Amino acid sequence: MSLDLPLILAQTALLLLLALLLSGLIRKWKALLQNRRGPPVWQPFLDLHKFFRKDMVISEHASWVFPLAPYLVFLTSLSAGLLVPMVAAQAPLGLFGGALALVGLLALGRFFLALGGLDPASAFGGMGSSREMTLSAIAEPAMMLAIFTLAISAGSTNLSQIVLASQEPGWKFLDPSHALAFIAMFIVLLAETGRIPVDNPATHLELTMIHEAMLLEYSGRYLALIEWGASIKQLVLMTLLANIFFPVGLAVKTTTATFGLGLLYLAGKLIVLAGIVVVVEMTNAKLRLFRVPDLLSVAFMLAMLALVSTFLFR
Amino acid sequence: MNPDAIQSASNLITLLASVMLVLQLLLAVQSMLITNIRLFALQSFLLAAIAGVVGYAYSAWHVLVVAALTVIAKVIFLPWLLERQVRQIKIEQEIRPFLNMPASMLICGALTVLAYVVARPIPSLERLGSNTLAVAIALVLTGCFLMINRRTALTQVLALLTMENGVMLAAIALTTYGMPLLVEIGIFFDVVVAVMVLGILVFRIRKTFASMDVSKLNELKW
Amino acid sequence: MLLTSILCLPLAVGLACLFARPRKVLEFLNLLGFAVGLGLAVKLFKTVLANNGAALTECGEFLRADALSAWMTLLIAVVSLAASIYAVPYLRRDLAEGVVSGRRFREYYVLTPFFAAGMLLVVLANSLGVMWIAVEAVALCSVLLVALYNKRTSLEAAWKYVILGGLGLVLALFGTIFTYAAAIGKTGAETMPSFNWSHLLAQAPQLDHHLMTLAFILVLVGYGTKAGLAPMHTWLPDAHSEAPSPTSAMLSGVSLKIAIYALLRFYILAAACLGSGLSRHLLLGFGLFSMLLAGPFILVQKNLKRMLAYSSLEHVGLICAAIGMNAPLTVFGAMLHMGYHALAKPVLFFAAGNIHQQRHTLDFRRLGGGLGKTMPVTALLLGLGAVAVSGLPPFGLFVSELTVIAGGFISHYVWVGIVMLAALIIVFCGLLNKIAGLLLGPGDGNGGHARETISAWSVVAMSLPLAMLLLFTFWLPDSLRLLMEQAAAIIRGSP
Amino acid sequence: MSLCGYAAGAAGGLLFMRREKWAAAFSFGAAALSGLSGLLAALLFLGSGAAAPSWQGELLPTLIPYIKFSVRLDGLGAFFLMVASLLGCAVSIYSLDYAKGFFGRKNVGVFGAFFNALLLVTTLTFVANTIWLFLIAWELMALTGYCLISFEHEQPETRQAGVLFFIMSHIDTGFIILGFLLLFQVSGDFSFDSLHGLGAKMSAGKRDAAFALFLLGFGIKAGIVPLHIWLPAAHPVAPSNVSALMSGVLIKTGIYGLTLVCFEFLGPPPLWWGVTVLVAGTVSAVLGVLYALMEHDLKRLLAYHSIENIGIILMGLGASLVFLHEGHPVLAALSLIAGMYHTINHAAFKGLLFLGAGAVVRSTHTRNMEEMGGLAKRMPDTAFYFLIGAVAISALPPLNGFVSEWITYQALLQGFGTSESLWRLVFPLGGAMLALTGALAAVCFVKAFGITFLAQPRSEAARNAGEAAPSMRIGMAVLTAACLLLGFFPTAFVRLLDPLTQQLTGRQISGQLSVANGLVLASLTEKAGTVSTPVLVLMGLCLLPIPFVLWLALARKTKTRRGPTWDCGQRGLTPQMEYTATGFSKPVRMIFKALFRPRRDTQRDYDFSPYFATNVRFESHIEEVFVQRLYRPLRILIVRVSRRIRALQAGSIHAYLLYIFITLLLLLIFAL
Repeated sequence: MSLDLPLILAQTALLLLLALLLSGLIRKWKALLQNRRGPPVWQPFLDLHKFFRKDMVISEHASWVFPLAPYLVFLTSLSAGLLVPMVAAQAPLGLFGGALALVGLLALGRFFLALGGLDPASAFGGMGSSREMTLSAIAEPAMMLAIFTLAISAGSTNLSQIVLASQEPGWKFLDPSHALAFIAMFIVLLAETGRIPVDNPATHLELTMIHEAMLLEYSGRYLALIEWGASIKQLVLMTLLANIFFPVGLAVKTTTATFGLGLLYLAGKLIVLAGIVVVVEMTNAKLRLFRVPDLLSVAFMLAMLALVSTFLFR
Repeated sequence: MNPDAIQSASNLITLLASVMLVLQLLLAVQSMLITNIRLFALQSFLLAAIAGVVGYAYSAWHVLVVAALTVIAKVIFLPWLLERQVRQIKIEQEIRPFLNMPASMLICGALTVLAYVVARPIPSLERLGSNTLAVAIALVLTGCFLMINRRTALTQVLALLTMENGVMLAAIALTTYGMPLLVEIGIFFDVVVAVMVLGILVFRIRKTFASMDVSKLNELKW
Repeated sequence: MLLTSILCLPLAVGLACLFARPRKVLEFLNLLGFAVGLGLAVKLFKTVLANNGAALTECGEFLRADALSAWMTLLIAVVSLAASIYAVPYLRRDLAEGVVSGRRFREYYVLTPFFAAGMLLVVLANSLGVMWIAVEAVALCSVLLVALYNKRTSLEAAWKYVILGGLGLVLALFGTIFTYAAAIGKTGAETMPSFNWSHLLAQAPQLDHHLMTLAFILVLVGYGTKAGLAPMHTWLPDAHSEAPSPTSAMLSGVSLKIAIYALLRFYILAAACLGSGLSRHLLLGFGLFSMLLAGPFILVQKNLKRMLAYSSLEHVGLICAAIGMNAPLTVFGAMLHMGYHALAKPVLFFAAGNIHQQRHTLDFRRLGGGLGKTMPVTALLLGLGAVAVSGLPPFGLFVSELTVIAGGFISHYVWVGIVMLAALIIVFCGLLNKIAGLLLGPGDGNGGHARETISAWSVVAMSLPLAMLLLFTFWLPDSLRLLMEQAAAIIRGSP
Repeated sequence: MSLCGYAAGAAGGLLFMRREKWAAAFSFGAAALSGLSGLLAALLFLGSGAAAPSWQGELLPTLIPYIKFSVRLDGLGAFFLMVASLLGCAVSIYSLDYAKGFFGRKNVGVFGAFFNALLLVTTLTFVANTIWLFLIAWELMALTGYCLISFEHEQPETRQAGVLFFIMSHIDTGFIILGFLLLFQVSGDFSFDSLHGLGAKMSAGKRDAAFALFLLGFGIKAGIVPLHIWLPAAHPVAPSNVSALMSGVLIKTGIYGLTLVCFEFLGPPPLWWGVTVLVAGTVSAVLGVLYALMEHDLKRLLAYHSIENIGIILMGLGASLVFLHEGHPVLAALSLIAGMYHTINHAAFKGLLFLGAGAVVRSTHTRNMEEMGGLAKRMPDTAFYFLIGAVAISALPPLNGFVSEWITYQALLQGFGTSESLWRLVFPLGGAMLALTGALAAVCFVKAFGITFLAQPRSEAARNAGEAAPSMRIGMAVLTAACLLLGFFPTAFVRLLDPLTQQLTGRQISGQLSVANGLVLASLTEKAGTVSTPVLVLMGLCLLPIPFVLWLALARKTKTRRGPTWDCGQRGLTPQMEYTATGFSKPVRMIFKALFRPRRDTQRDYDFSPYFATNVRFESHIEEVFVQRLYRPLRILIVRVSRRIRALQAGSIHAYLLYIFITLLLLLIFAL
């Protein structure tokens, strides 16, 4: 096992910063497509800074679970990020957990966030966590299956191994099963990051909101941590999507050149992906809550199909 | 002992046995209690007579004892007992049986036939008159039918006794010399006691249920 | 001299009771008599074991005791002792409440010894004729005992009992005579053949086959009626539920088995004469039918004692079917089962007796629940007894039942084993459901009945058999085991 | 060893029946000690890594020649003994104070006696070496279990549940007896030694029959859907320490038996066995968790989760059987490890959860979650333990549930490649369902914990609830520690399983499962997938400074104040406004409407228009489809038939005479 510290630190930093940039970027583009000028790309940084400096109001009904949630959300998504190969094909901590650990960590964060939503005894929080958990209960397996599809082809559940396997000859890009898995994964991405057909991050219209409803009682630095964690999670998922389905340009051997190249590739892929997300958000309307499961079960079915197909046509 | 004596003896026995059967059939259709009892007494007497014939023909004295016992117990004592009962409870008329006369006749006939079918293949036992065994079986079967068909407690006792007659007939007819005396006596003793016990029960039932109709005894079920 | 004394002891007790005045003396005589009887029975089975296998005869082969009869004697002795212990408080209380008159009180104490004596004669008599007489005597005594209470229902029960039993007995006598005749048919007309079972067995192969078949059928139906094999069992629940509890215990604990014993004697003859095919399968069929029939009645039963009676029906069926399978393991299991059942069933009837005296009903709906609260001791013993008879460990019936079924499996009666198991499970469901409903639940639910007043006598009478059952489940003396094995051997016709 | 301890405990319990304090102290103390000794014995055995069974011995003097009471301890038995003892020990400690709740009402001595007896016979089941001893222990287990369930028999609900349990377990005993007798028929001997590898000697049909019988029998005990109905009925009504014991140990005996017969006795398994078990497991897992979601009775919810976890365990077993058939002993060992690991995990966290639930129920006097809430403040320790259990059972890293399910996933994924038949489809489908199950379990426990412990109390009882008594907390703490250890040191624990896999599959693979000298858990090869829960925890801790640094940097001057929750400008929030458990699971209910078929009835009283109701009453019931479609009709049928048959005995003596007569005639006609 090789723990090279600089790589870890680098990726941590990358996650922390790139995440905010990415969400800023998406927000900006949406604004542009809506013929608004929109906030600057670095707006998230400013928001975070502001939140950190604000006083906090904690509900009098809240118990010791309430303050736990923000830290867990933040830490889980951050450490999940360290399991994902971003620039280098070998994720810094890839040895210590593969796809399952990644999904598990994200689920852990969600678990506590949902509890945090229930804690302040407000109906909104309960509503939010109920919906969030229900939707993720279908989204999460779909994501797992999508990853499994690749895991089988690569013969490993470790993301780095998947990427490395894809470098070897005889790996076919996007054979049918992978394509199916990709679509499923993309739908999951929309759901998990609370994008439009599923949820609308921009609104606080009580009856439609899902993710935001849980955060209603959070303020100050807690809110900051949660928001940050959420955007890191978004980054992680998009990176995952980008890198394991299009594993080009990741640095296999560790030289600055390859790293630079990898960084560029990553940026490119993320930008494209963000573009797609924005387009989807702009062109679709938000679904009714009880139609969302249909969408997600479509994803689930696609993923299962993908899995079965890898397995039949081999 | 001379064979023709035996021959005539066996003829005699056959005759008497068939008369017993006829009496049984009469019992099956007769509905006056007293008459029933008398019929039974007569039947038992015939049984005793058969026993006597056997005992005489084969000079088997203890069979004569059996005959004597039969006369005492079944021809005199039990009928007297039962008639006393009837007088006490003042019911002469049999309660309407389940099956009417022709039907019961028919069934009795069928049972007799069955008895013959069952009895035929038995070899080497007809020393004492042909088809005595068949008659015995027929007596038992028809007696059983009588029990099922009649409603009066007394008649059921009577039917039981006629069955017992059949058994004794078989005992005498099949087994050259009847059974060991001890057993015979024991059986007689038991039968008498049984009838007395039955009498007690009939009396108590009569007292508590104010009726002799045993088909009214149906509180205990399931 | 031993056999004679075993026989005469209860007779003497009975006669003594006939003339003894004070009630205490009656009770004492009974207790003493049966206690000594138990001692003698133990002595008998020791002696039988001592002259290994060879039967023990007295009075010129009039009395004969082999392993089988010794085993039965033991059962009779134990159960009647337990019954007589229990009878003391039971009848006292009945007398106090005026349920029975003083005359009936005496009647009970006179008849019970005769009852026992009759059963002993059945198992000890060598001549089949005498055996029949004894069975009849047993029937007559027990009829009067059943009718002891002289209520409508008890009279009805007694009447059904005596009429059905009488029919059965006449048929049995018929069969007996046929057996005798079968013997004559071969042994030449001129000599008076002996009516003794041992002789008949000796010359079994030469007996007239046709007559033997006829005889066995008649005896099967006849003694089958007394043993309560379905569909001749119909008198059984009535008689058992209406008799005074000690009598019910003796009826279901031993007298059924006595009838089975009588049946077995003929079964052995028939098997020896005809080859065991027909007789075995008849026994097996009737046994299974009884087991299956018992289930539904227990499932929807309303009356505690009737339920117990049906469970006896089921156990009788099990024993017969086990013997019918005729494998060493099954027959041994049947012997075992006889013993265990004889120990377990009385406890239940005693408990039922307590409940009846406390609450004057045995109807489950009227009893309601919560007996665990209102009469704890009885409830506890009743529960234990129920556990025992429904064939659960740690009580022996589990062992015997499993032995029988296992024996069935290795002797290729797999389907029989399955049917038995199914029947047992059904019965278990019924028993559990009813008994649980009876014992558990809030005690106050049924109109605040007074806590039971239970006398030491009945506690002893109930806990003693259970203790023995438990003891003999986990530690079976070799001597007893040998006895049972020999009995099994006799039944299987290979002594 | 621990046997006598339990015996002593039982005896002591009865001994001190009158003085309840001593009774409780003595019996449960004894139970705890003997549990401890059992744990040590098992650990010693497994630690020694011996594959050969140790200390065979006679328990009692033999009574009848063919009945022997011999016992032995082998890998499998030792493992389950460890599970039982671990839980038994913890629960006994818990009970020391829990039993105080019965003082004055109930006879604690009897309770303790039965409690010990149950542990005793369960232990016996695991070490029994003859069919007789096994069956007797098995049946006694049902008996004592029944007595414990119906301990609080005042409520009719409890009585019915007890009866149901007893009947079901008697039926399963019946199946098991038949199965064993089929084996006995071939072996002709009652000792387990003679049954080893018997499958080779048996005809295929007989083997399959035996397997089917065992699956049914042990399936009922383990609570496989649809044989599970006794489980959600019995667990809630039993005293909570008993429920913990039941779902931790009692239903595991079913797993033990199934493993024993499938791997040891019935020899090389055909394909369909493994597939059947795997499918049964999958179905149980999914349906279990779905029904659990619909519950708002805390203990019923946990009971349904037992069904789910049994399903997951069975998936491991089934996969292992398939691999054995395909001839991949190493993979078989892997999936066996998955199953066994989950077994002990389930014992740990489900026991913990039931104990927690017990503490809650004890202090709120209700099992209905809708009347709880706000308990995290009132009983913080219990809340913490329960939270740990909830995280563990939801298979979230870094706790033990995650580890065992991780291994299960790995086994299934690697299974994809092995077989060529179409049956291999069960692996991906199984994996998918497992994923779904895990996610739904997380939902369910957010609900369970959130509604029970968080927000405002929903009832007066919950408002006045107090922390659990010390020994109860200690008991829970023990299990919490077990969850954490099992989660953090998987490679160490897997080593303990070597004797077991050696015995059942002939392979020891703990070496292949640990890389980086035990820090990282690998699935056979490092390439195939690795995870390391300890490092994940460390990672979290190392990253923790980041928020704190930022906090110190930016937010040092900020103040934190408590304020009311935002109530949309109304006059304060009342508990009625909180989200209810039913409401929480509403979305899931709507998604799976087809399965649940909820029965609703609404009644609204109104003055002039239905839209201005003065008073609305809404009820929604969900009844299990199996009860509805299978069991109730069956019951009704049986009763009806019995009533029909009962008519045979209608009291007419003539009819009775007729029966005899007809029997006689028939016999005469046919036999002659």
